[in-house]
Amino acid sequence: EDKPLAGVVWYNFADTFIQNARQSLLNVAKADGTIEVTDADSNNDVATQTNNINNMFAQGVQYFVLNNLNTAAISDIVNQAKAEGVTTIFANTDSPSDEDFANYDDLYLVTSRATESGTIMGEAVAKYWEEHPEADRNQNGKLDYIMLYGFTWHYDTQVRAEYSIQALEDAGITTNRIGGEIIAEYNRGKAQEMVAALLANYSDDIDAIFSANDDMALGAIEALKAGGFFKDEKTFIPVCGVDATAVGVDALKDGTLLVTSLNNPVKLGKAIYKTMWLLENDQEVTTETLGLDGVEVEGHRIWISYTAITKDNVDDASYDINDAAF
Amino acid sequence: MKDPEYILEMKNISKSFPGVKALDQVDFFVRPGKVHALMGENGAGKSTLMKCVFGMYHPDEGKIIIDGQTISIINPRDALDHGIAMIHQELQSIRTRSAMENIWVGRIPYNQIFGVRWVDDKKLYNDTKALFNDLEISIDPYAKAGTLSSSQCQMLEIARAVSYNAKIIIMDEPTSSLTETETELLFRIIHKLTAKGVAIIYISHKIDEILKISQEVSIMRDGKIIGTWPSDELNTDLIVKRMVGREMNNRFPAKSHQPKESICLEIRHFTSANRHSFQDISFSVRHGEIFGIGGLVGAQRTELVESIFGLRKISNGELLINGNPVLIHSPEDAIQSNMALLTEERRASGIIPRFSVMENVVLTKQTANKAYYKKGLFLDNNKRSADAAHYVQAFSIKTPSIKTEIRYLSGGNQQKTVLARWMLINPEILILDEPTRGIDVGTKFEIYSLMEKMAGEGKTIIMISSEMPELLGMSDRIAVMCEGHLSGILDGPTATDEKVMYLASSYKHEEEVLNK
Amino acid sequence: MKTKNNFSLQYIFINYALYIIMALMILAIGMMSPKFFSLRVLRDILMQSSTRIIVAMGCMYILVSGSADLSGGRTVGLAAVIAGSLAQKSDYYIKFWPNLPEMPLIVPIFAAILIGLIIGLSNGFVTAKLKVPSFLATLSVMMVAYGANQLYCNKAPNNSQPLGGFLKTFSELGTGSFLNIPYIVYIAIFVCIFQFILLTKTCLGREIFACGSNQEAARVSGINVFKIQMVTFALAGACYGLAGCLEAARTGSATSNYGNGYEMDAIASCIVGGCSMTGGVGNVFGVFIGVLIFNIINYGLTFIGLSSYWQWVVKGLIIIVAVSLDMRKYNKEN
Amino acid sequence: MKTKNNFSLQYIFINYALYIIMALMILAIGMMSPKFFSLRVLRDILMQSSTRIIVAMGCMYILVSGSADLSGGRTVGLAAVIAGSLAQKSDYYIKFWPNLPEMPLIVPIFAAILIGLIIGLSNGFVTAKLKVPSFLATLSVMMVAYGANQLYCNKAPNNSQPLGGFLKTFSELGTGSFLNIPYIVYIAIFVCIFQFILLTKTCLGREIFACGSNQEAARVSGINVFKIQMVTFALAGACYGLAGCLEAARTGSATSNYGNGYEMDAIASCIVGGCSMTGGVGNVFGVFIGVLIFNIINYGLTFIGLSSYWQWVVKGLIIIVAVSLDMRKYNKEN
Ligand SMILES: Nc1ncnc2c1ncn2[C@@H]1O[C@H](COP(=O)(O)OP(=O)(O)OP(=O)(O)O)[C@@H](O)[C@H]1O
Ligand SMILES: Nc1ncnc2c1ncn2[C@@H]1O[C@H](COP(=O)(O)OP(=O)(O)OP(=O)(O)O)[C@@H](O)[C@H]1O
Ligand SMILES: [Mg+2]
Ligand SMILES: [Mg+2]
Repeated sequence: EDKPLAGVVWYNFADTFIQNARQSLLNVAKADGTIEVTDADSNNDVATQTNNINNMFAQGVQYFVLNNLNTAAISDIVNQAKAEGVTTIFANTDSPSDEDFANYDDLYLVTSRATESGTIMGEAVAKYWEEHPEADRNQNGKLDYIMLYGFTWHYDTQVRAEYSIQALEDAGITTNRIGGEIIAEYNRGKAQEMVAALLANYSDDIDAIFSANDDMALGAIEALKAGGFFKDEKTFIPVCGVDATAVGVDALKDGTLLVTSLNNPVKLGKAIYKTMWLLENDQEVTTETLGLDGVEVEGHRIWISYTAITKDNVDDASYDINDAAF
Repeated sequence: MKDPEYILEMKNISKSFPGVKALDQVDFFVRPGKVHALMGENGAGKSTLMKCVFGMYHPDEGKIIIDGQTISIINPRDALDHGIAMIHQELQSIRTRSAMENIWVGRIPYNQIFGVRWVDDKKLYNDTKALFNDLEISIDPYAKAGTLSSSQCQMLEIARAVSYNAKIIIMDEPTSSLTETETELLFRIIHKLTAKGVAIIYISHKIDEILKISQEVSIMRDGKIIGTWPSDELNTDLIVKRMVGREMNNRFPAKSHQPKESICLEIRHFTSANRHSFQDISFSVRHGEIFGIGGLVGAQRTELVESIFGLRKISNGELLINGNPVLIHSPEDAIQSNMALLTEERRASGIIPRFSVMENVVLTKQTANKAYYKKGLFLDNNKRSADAAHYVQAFSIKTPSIKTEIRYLSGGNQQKTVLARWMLINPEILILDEPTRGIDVGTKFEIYSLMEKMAGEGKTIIMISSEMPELLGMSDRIAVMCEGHLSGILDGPTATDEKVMYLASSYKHEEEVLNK
Repeated sequence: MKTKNNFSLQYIFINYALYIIMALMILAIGMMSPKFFSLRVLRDILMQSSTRIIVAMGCMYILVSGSADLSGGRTVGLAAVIAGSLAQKSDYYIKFWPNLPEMPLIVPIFAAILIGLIIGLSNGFVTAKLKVPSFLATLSVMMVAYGANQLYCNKAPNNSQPLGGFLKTFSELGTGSFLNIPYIVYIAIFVCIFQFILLTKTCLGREIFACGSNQEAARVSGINVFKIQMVTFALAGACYGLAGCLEAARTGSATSNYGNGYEMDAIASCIVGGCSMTGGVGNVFGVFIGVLIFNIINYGLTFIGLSSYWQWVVKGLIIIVAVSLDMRKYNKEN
Repeated sequence: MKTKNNFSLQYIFINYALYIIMALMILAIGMMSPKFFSLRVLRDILMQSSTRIIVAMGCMYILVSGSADLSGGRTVGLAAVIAGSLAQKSDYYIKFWPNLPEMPLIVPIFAAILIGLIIGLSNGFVTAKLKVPSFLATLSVMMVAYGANQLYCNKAPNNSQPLGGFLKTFSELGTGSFLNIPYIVYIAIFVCIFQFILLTKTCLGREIFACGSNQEAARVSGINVFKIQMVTFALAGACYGLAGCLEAARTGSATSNYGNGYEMDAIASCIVGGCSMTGGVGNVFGVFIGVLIFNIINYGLTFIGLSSYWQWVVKGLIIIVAVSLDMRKYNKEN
C-alpha cells in the first residue's frame, strides 16, 4: 500500500540509452516491489527539467533521481532537495562537488565516468595510428580528424570530444581538426550529410572520425562508404562511437566501426535501484553491498565503468533489459 | 492669394501596367463645391486615375496640382493630409473591428496622458453616433464590420470619407451596392458637402444618378479623357454615345420571351436556420420567367437565394424543381440540379484572385462536368482557352489577355468574368444577385439581352436587384421582401416604383400597426 | 420557449467549451491523484506558466498584427545566455567575463530586454521593409540569433558549457516569492495587464488590430503600417528578452538551447486562446488561458505518472477535442 | 527606348534574383574550394535533397490549398520506423517482428505510404471537418504520431534501439544508383513531375489552387472543399510516408527521432520557392529550387569547413538577402 515512491527525471526518452536504463529500472522495481518508481521526461530541455523537479516534489516522493541536464545549477538543485528533505541521487551526469556532498548527507551519485568514453575512443585510435603508419593519409605527420558533436551544451558531448583528443595527445600524437565544430545533434542522417560534404573536400586528408554517439558514427560510415572507403584494408578509416547500440555492434562486426564503448543501461538501472533499496533497508552503500560487476563505490559516489567494445569482444556489448535480478 | 479656379488639377498623367497603358496623358480638372462625374466603360481607367490622386499608385509621368500647388502624393496618408478622402471601389472593411473603429481608424480620438494616446472611447462613440445621426445612417457603432451587409459596409465607407472634412472626396462607385433609399441619402449628403465648398469626384455607371447629382461630367475611354461637359448640356443618349462610341437607343432589350405555364422552381415555407433571417417564404417560378426580387437593405434577399443554392442552412421548408422535391446541401448539389448563382460580393465569393481570366471562366464547368475539358487524362487547354475567349469577346471583358490574373482587372470586368463562369454551364435556373453591379451601360445591355435570350429558351431566371429600373424593366414578376418576410408579389408590367417601395417597407408597417 | 432552454444549456457549452474542458481535465487528474488539489500544485503550474505566458504575449502581438513569428524560442535562448553571463558571481570558477565585476540586478534584465528588442527590430525590418514573408524573415533571424548564441556560449573560458553560478539576487528573481506567490508570476501578470491595456485602451493597440485585420484598409486610412509592424516586433522581442532573463533566473543556468520550441508552444497557445493566424483577432485573457491549458496538461500528465510517450498521444488528442469543440462557437449560423 | 534597356538588365535581375544568388553562392564556394565543381558534389547535393524534395512537395500541396502542415517531420519519422521494421533481415539479432519472414521490397514502401496516408487523412479530417485551424490540427496530429512512434520503437525486443539490419534490396533502394544517378534522385524527380502534372494539368490540381486562393468562391463554384482538403492532406501524407521510407533506406537505420524539423525546412523551402502562406500560389519548379538552395547552403558551408555555429549565422543571412531581393518582383506596382 504505502510503498515509498521514487521520482526519476530523465533527460530525454528519445535517447536509446536513457530509454533502456529507464526500462531496466522500472523492470527491477516491479520485480522487487519495495519501492515504487514514477518517472518523467525532460525532453532535452532544462526548463522542462526544472518543471519536472517541482512536479516530483509536489507528488511527495521519498527518493528523487535526477539525470541532470542543468549541470550549472547542481548546487541549487541540491539545496532545493535538502529543503524538501528528499534523498537525492544524481544519475548519469556530472558529479556534484565535494561541498555539495558536505552540504547534504542524503545526496548520492550513480554514474559512469563520461570521460572514459572519450578516452576509450582516443586510445583506440592512438593504437591504430601506431600500428598503421599508412594511417596518416596525407603524410603531414598530424592526425587529421573530424569531430561530430551531439548537442554542444551536453556535458557528455563536451567531455567525449575533449578526452578523446586528450588521449591522442597523451600518446604523443599531433592532431588537427577538420571543419570546426560539426554539430550533428546525435542524428544519423545529419552526420551522414555533413560528413559527405566534408569528404568531398577533404577526402585525402581525413585520418579518423570521432563521434559522440554510435548513430552519428554510423552516418559517417555510410558517407565514407559512398565516398569509396571501407572497400578493403587500404580504404579503412578509423571511426569511433559511443553507446554500443545494436546497430553499432553490427558495424563492429562488419569491420567498419573501430571502437565503441558500452555504458550498460541495465547496470545503471540496477545500481540506482539497489542504492535506493539499500538506503530503504538502512544499509550502507558500498561496493560489496551493491554487488554489481564493474560498479565501484567511493563515499556517496557510485561509479560504473565504461567497457570498450571492439570487434574482439562484441559479446560484452549485450545486455538484457529484462534482467531484474540485483 | 486668390482662389484658384480649380481645386484639383491633373496634368498629363500617364500610368502603365504590364500589358496595359491604363492612363494615357490624362488632363483632369475639378472645381471646388461641384460634383464632377467621371464616366467610362469598364476598364477605361477611372479607378486608376483616382488611385493616382490618392497616392495608391504613382503616375509614370504628369503632375498633380492641389489648390494651385504642385505636390507629390506618395501614400494615402499624404493624400489625407492634403484634404483628399476616397471611397474605394473594392476595399473591404476591417472585418474584425467595430463600425466606429472602421470609421475613425488612423485617427481615433484620444487623450494624451503621460505621452500615451489613450483611446477616448466615449468620444469615439459619441462622434460616431453624431456622424451617423447627421448622415441619417442607422448602424450600431459597436457592430463588427464583418457582420454588416455589403450595403451597410458601403454606408460606413461613405461616413468615413465624409468624416475627414476633406476638400476633395473621391467616390468610386459609391452606390453600386446601395438601394435607392440609401442613394437618396447619399445625395443629400453630397448636397450638404458641396454647399460647404467640398469638391466631389463621382464615379458611377448609373447615368440617371450622374445627371441628377453632377455639375460636370468627364468621360474616359481607353485611358484617355475624351472630354468634359457641363451636365445640363448632356442627356442619357449623349453620354452613352460618347462613352460607348456608338448610338444606344434603348436601355433594355425588347421583351421577346414569354413565361411558360409549367413551374420550374418552387420553394415552400423556406425558413433560415438563423433566427434573424428570412421566415416562411413560399413562391414558385415558371420556366422562361424572369423573377425579380426587390427589397430594402437587410431584407434577407441574399440569404434567401444563398439558402436555395445550398450555401446556408435552412431549418424548415422544401425545394421543388420541376415538381420534384430536391435536397440541396451544397452548391455542388445545386449545380448538379442545373442551378447557378452569381453572388453579391465578387471579391469575397466570386473571383479566384490568383487565377487567370481563363481559369476563372472555366472553373465551374470543369468541376461540374469533369469529362468536358478532358483530353486523355489532362485538361484540354485549347478548349478552355476557346471557351474563355468566347466570353471575353461576348461580354467585352477588357483584359490584356485571357492569361492575365483576374485581380488585375477593373471591378466591372471582374464581375463580367464571374458571370461568364455561370453562363458557361448553361444552367436551367440562373440566380443573379445584383448582376449588373459596377457594369457599364453598354455591357448591361448585353447582359439583359442574354437574360432575354435565356428566358426565351425556357430557362428560369431569378434576379435580386436594388436598381429599380432594372427590376421593373426586366422582371415578369417581382417578389418584394421586407425584413425576412415575403410581403408580396407584383406583376412585372403593372409594377411601379411606389408599389415596390410600399411593399418593401410593409412588414414594418404591419408590425407597427400590430404593436399599437 | 424551446429556444430559450436550448440557449442556456447549449450556449454555455458552446461558448465556454475551453473552460469546461479545462475543468474536466483538472477534475479527472484530481480524481486519479487527489494531491493535485493543492496550493503547491497551483503555485507550480502558475510558476511554470509564467515565462511561457510572457513568450505567448509577445507572440500574440505578432499574430494580432497579422504576421507569424518563429524567432521567439531562440530569442529567449539568447537573452537567457546574455542575462546569465552578466549575472555571475565574481568567484564562480568558469566566469563568463572573468574581469567583469558583479553587476546590479538591473543590468542582466536590461541587457536581455535590449537583445530581445534588437532581434525584434531585425524581424520587423526584414518583414516590413525588405518584404520577406514573416515566416521566413523570423526563421532567418532566428537562425542568426541561434548561431550568435552558440558562438557566444563557445567563447573561452565557457566553451559551450551551461552558464551557472548566478548571483543570489538574480536567482532570487526567478525562485523567490512574495506572499507565497513567486515574483515571476507577478511579472507575468503585469505583462498581461500591460498588454491588455496597450491593445485595448490605446490608439497604438487599435492600430495594431486594424493592420492585422486588413492591412490594405489600414494603409489607405493613413496608418503607417511599417511603423506598426516595427513596434509590434519590438514589443514581442522585448517580451522574449524578458522571458529569457526570467528563464535563466528560474532554472539557475543558461545554455544556447534554452527556449528551443517555445515559439511553437506560444503560437499554439495563442490559437487555442482565440487568436487567428490571419491576424486581427485575439484577446489577452484567452491567450493566458491557452497557455494555462497547455501547462496543466503537461504538469497533470506527468503528475499522474503517465509515460512521456503516452503524454504525446494524450496531449495531441486533448487539443483536438478541446479546440474542435471550441471552434463550434464560430461555426454557428449567424 | 529607355524602358527597353532597363527591361533587359533590371528585369532579369529582379525576376531571376533567386537563381542569380544561387549561382553566385555556388561560384563563391567554388572559388574557395575548386573541388566544389565536381560531379560528385552535384550527386551528393542531389542525393541529400531528394527526401527533402519529396517532403517539400507534400508540404506544397498543403500550402497551395491554403493550410499549413506541421506534421511532416514526425510523419517521416513514423514512416521510416515502420518501413524499417518491415525491411529487416530474418537473421538480424534484434529483429523487430521476430516471427515475420523477410518481406519483398514493396511491403515496407507500401506500409510507409499507407501510414503517411492515414496521418494525412487525420490531418484533413481534423482541419476540414472539425474545423480546427490547420496549424493546431497538424500540430496535434503530429504529437500523436510522435507518441505512437516512440511507443512502437519501444516495443520488445527492440526497446528503443535504432532499427537496423535491413535487407540488401531495401538498403540498395536508398544508396544504389543507375547510370551513376542514385535511385532516390529518380524517385524525387518522378514525384515532382507527377505533382507538376497533377497541379497544372488536371482538374483536381486546379481545384486545389482555387480552394487555396479563395475558399469561399471555390465553394460557391461547386467545388467540394472538404473533399479537396482531404485529398491534399492525403497526398501530402503519402509524400511524407514515401520520404520516410527512403530516409530509412538511405541512412540504413531508423529511430523515432527521424524527420525531426523537416516540416519547417519544407515550409521554408516552399516559401523561398514562391509559395505563399495564404494559399493559392506555388509552382513545383520553384519549390524544387527552394529545396536545392537550402541544401546547397548546408552542403557548401560544411564543405568549406565552416563550423556549425557560423553556418547558422551565414545561412540566416543568405536567406534574408536572397528572399528580399526575390520579393522585389512582387513589389513592383501592379
Ligand atoms: N494593379 C494593376 N495591374 C495591372 N493592370 C491593372 C491594375 N489596375 C488596373 N489595371 C488595368 O488598368 C485598366 C484600368 O482599370 P481601372 O480599374 O482604372 O478601370 P475602371 O475604369 O475603374 O473600370 P470599372 O468601371 O470596371 O471599375 C484595366 O484594363 C485594368 O486591367
Ligand atoms: N444581422 C446580420 N448579421 C450578420 N450578417 C448579416 C446581417 N444582416 C446581413 N448580413 C449579411 O449581409 C449579407 C446580405 O444580407 P441581406 O440578405 O440581409 O441583404 P439583402 O437584402 O440581400 O440586401 P442587399 O440588397 O444589400 O444585398 C448576407 O451575406 C448576410 O450574411
Ligand atoms: Mg473602377
Ligand atoms: Mg444582398
